[in-house]
Amino acid sequence: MATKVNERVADAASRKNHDTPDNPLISSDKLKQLYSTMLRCRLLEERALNLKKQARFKGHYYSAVGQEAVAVGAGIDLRPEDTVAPSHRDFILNLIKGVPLTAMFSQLYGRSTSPDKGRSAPTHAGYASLNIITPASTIAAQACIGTGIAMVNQMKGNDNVVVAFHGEGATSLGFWHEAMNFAGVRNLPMVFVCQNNLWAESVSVKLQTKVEDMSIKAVAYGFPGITVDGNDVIAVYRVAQEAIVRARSGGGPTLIEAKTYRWYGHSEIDPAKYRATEELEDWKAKDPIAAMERYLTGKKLFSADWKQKITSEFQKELDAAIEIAEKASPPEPIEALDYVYSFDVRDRELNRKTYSPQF
Amino acid sequence: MATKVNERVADAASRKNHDTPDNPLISSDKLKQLYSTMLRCRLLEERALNLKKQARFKGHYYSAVGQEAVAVGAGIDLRPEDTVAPSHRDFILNLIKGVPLTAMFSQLYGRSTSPDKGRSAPTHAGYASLNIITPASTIAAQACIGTGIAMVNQMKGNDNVVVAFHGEGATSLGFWHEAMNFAGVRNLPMVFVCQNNLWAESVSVKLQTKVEDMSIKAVAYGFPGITVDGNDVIAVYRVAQEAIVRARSGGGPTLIEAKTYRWYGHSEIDPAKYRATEELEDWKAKDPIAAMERYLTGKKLFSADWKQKITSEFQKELDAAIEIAEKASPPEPIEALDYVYSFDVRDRELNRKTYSPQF
Amino acid sequence: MSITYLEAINTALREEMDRDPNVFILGEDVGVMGGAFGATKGLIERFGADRVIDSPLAEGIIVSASIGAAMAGMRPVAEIQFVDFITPAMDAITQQAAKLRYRSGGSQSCPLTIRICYGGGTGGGLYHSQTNTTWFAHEPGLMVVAPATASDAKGMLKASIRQDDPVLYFEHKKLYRLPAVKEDVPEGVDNLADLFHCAIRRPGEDVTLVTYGYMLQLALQAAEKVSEENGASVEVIDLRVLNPLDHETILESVSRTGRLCIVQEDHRTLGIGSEIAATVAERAFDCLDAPIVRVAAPDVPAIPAAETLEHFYMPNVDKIVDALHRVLQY
Amino acid sequence: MSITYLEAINTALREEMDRDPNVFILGEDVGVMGGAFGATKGLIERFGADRVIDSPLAEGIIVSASIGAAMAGMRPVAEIQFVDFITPAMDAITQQAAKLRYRSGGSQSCPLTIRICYGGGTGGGLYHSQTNTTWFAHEPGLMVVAPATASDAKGMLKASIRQDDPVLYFEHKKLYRLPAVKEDVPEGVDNLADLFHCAIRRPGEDVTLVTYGYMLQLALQAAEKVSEENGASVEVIDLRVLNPLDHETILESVSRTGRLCIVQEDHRTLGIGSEIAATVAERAFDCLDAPIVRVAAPDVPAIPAAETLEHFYMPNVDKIVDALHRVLQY
Ligand SMILES: Cc1ncc(C[n+]2csc(CCOP(=O)(O)OP(=O)(O)O)c2C)c(N)n1
Ligand SMILES: Cc1ncc(C[n+]2csc(CCOP(=O)(O)OP(=O)(O)O)c2C)c(N)n1
Ligand SMILES: [Mg+2]
Ligand SMILES: [Mg+2]
Repeated sequence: MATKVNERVADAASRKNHDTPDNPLISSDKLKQLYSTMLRCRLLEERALNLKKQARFKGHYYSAVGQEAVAVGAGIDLRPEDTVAPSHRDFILNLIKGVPLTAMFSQLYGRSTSPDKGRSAPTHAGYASLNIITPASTIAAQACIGTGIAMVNQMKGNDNVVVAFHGEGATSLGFWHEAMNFAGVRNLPMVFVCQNNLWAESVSVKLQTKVEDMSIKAVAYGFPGITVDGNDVIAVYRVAQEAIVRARSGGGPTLIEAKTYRWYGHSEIDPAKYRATEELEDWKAKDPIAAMERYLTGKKLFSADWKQKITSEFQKELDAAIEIAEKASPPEPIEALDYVYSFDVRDRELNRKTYSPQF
Repeated sequence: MATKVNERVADAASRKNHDTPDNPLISSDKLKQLYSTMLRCRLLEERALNLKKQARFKGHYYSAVGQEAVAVGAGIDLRPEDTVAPSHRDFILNLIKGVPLTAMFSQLYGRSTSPDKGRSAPTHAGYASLNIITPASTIAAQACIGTGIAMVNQMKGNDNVVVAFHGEGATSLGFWHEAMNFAGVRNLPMVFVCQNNLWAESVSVKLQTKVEDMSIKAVAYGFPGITVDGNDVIAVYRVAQEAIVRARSGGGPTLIEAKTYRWYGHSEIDPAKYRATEELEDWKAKDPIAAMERYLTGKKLFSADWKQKITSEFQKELDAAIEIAEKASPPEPIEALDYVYSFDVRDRELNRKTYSPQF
Repeated sequence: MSITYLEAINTALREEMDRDPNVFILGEDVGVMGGAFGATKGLIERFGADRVIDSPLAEGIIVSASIGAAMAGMRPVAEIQFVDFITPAMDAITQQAAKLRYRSGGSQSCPLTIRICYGGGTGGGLYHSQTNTTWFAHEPGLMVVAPATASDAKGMLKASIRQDDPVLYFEHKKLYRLPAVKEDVPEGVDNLADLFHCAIRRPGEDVTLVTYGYMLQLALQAAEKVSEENGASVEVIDLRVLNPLDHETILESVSRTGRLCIVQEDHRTLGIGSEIAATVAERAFDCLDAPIVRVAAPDVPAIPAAETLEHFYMPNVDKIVDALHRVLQY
Repeated sequence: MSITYLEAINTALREEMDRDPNVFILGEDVGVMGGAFGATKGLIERFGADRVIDSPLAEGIIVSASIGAAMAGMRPVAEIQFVDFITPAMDAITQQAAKLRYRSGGSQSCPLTIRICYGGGTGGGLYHSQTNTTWFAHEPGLMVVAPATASDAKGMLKASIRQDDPVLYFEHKKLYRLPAVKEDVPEGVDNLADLFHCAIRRPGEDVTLVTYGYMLQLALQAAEKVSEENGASVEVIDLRVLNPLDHETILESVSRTGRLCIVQEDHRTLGIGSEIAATVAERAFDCLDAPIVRVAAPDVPAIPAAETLEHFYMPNVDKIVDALHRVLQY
């Protein structure tokens, strides 16, 4: 059955940094890393949204501003060998997993230097060498594909895991159900992270499903489901570590529901008139970064200078990456014919007679 | 949470015909009707399988022999206005809901007199005027369509219900999940009857899903799920009545899991080598008809003569219906062009120039 | 009074819902938000949340539930937000809606309308630009229509809702607010448009140019250009209906012009142009004076996001003009 | 030693699994039962339940999981028991497998084989007889093959498993045990068949007859009959590959014969024959001496169960002979 971890970071602080038998001490460095990573994610997305406002790149931007604690808490300790199966809103997972900023911005700009060679829409970013699946827009698609990668990890007997990120709306799709059931019956080394931000575009979670906690849906598949405060990065981190460790050690999958909120519209063009301003204000008051700042302050781990240093250094990195992306050339038109098959259709188009690929 | 109704009919008898506060008396007539209907279903399907053995009709026969208590217990008190959404194995629902035997056998024989004009495969039988959806073979398809009919009953404010029948294998399909979630969030007047016969073709339920009781899957959708002994027709009847009454009165959907077993292979061509003979023997010992016979005997409601009378009368009805089906003519070849659209494509084929349907 | 393609859709829905209490809408974001593009704007306020239903994120059940509702006597209008995401409904559409009447020997049917947003050229990239009409134009039992004008957008949607068959109504997102297609649309609640025939949008003698949807705009410009350049007169046919196809109008036109050029936004292989070309090569062969030329997108999996790539992908006026010259000069 | 089409498939699977530990099988009833038709018989005993996996009843995840496994370096062979039930996998196949390489700029790919049982004429009725190849032949990024002989059944399956692309391998259920296609198949683990070209099964000069799958048997009989009746020599081309199409072989043949007849079991509208006809009408127009005739099933939703109806539906030798006469006498 689903249990709830709803410990507020404030109390957490008083509880000596979660130093309880079942929760081994989280090092001060890790605590600071959790904060600084969230901060970088926020800076990156605010910057990207700004560039979008200035129409510096085409397409829509699906930001996770306000939700950073989930991606950071669940993604921060993943290995390069671990697979991330992201959704449209998980661009920051690239940063968290260590993708170079130049790659990320060339992706937003649809440049020839982008890992996807300018094909995928902004924020639909993958990175092969770090095992981030280049996502389709199709909801839950990567979670489904992820089950196959987890199955191979299991077959090969390694201890790598697959972490799939998606929203609460994704739980309504049949694809998601098939993935969850398959993960359960095959006991796959996988973690499903459902970022319940209460809205699927304009559709309230109340119209999405009858149950209040998405985590309870795991009951149908015979593996643990847990609901966690998605704005409490430490809570997310603890819950995610538990799930990841269980998956690595053959304990099977876990569904984590992180209750959180997106500050902005579905994409930059969505004024989000469908939600009450109070709701937004309440959630902004629960800003995961500000909360962690208070928490670290309480533990004497925070200083304004430190934050300023992270900010200015990262802004410089962003400046550099953005300049490179701006300067990079778009793909050549004819490149639209590339990467259809393992063989070259351009060759096919241009000299049909000579065409005869090998295998 | 799923609860279990596993009362053996034996104790049931001693408990004065389920005469308990929460279970109003089931009349002796109803008890006898439950038995006689199961018996008729059994006689019909054994007869059909026999005709199949003699190759009197084409296509495969998916029999529910051994599972009769589920269809009978859940279907016996349905009104003509209630919709039945059957699967490939629910041919007997036609008998239970009152479809004439002549229609049923002309369907098996693929005659021009069949309600489907010889189009659908044997056992894939529907009947418009009794609101039985003509089924596709596609697993869970009718359950999905049924949600729309239930939605209309709800919109119109009538108290008709939709009862969808399917197997345990169906619960793995995404379609089924979308139907369950939709029924839950819209609080639809619907009952899902999952006939868990432990096998989906050759696939054991253990390879189908991690959970033992399919009924627990209802938890994910926020409505009741209940597991019942699918070979105890009284138990099924009571559970189904409760669910149907709840649905009629606006209480929303229910998932009933009836644990049962198919005596024969998936279809007549399946020797079912994948299952242990002991398993089959154990379940044959739990024959729902024999059990009910014992129960009625204990209540002095049964006599061999009565059974003989039902049998011989029904065999005569079967003889008559089969003779009519045998004599009926097959569809004219050209009829393959009929019922594609609301307008006539034959007319279209034959005089293209004049073609211009009205709306 | 002149309205946009999008307003025409919105008006058609409002009029039909006013007229018939059995008409209701089911889809993602159709209610509170009034649709991803505003096609259902104002309808939830007018008809309430019981007739303008925000569905869960599940295209399969959007269509399946609509099929059931149609069987039960309603006239559902389901919305698929982007055809790129119609795959979860593939079974409901091709195996259930398309086959129900047939498999039941005519005793059961589902008069249902599915509004489907499709088309590229807006920078939407791989998953917000697809066409995918072939999957359904290939399925007997389904009617597939694709209005190219504001008048058809209104008249064909109203006719679809009243048609006793499952109708897939493809609306091109680039037409929604295109000034060029703003026009006065026929007034009158019962003013319906035909759902069975092509329309000749520009009469001509020298070559027949067949297309549909947004491409009609480019085709008309190309026709104009060619006639200016070398006085050739191009007959432009708006397909309007992709299934069942109106062969007669096309065959009759080709029998006069002797030349055929087909323009489709879809990629080449097995786009609707293939069927038209095959039909003409079979039934009007002796009328043909030149090869049948198809202007289509290249055979790649989808429309890439980058502007340079998308521009390379999309058919345009110049490509059509070139093709017309080739056919005319043959 | 002479084996059936079904044994050829079974042998190919066994050989590839012996050769490469990364090859595994995933599908409904593929394990304990050895497949609905016995294609995987004996494999679970030989390779164990970890490499011959009985999946849950969910085509979507059968294909999605196979895609992921392929990305992770394996060579999965997914089985779809009946193409009639491939719809739950429509997204996985057309939106994921077909587009992964493209959307990732070539940095990610899924070399995966999907075995798909299709075809009618066995009395299977509406939901056990379908073809549905068009949905996938229309999708660039997918390879679609359909072997018509036992040798191809083996060689093309082995080649598909080794091909670095998603390959849909369509096997016709009527060919499985057909004595007419029993033959000695090439021995040798590395004896692969080509995945890119048509095969001329019977050389001829007067008319080109293009077909694939089970229909090849009928086409060859029809060709024989016609040559006996009036000495016309029919060139019979086995398509073998439905996507990407080998236009050259067909164009070359038509350039010699000047006449083209296409036979498909699929219904007429937008079957593979449409694309072939359109291509020839576009690129070999000046070689054509007669209309391009398609022999196809009528445009109805599926193959009805009753024998009379199924017989009316299916193309047969007589229908092909009639068509050939029409083309030849034109
Ligand atoms: C199968 C499918 N249907 C519809 C869409 C259009 N769409 C894109 S995002 C979205 C809402 C997703 O909501 P949720 O899963 O909660 O994720 P969130 O955007 O809230 O992070 C929808 C409907 C899609 N991408 N895929
Ligand atoms: C979507 C789909 N996939 C596969 C099949 C083939 N098939 C027919 S029945 C069946 C097993 C069904 O098992 P279950 O749901 O338990 O019903 P049962 O036959 O046991 O009554 C399968 C796999 C199908 N009909 N539909
Ligand atoms: Mg959400
Ligand atoms: Mg079963």
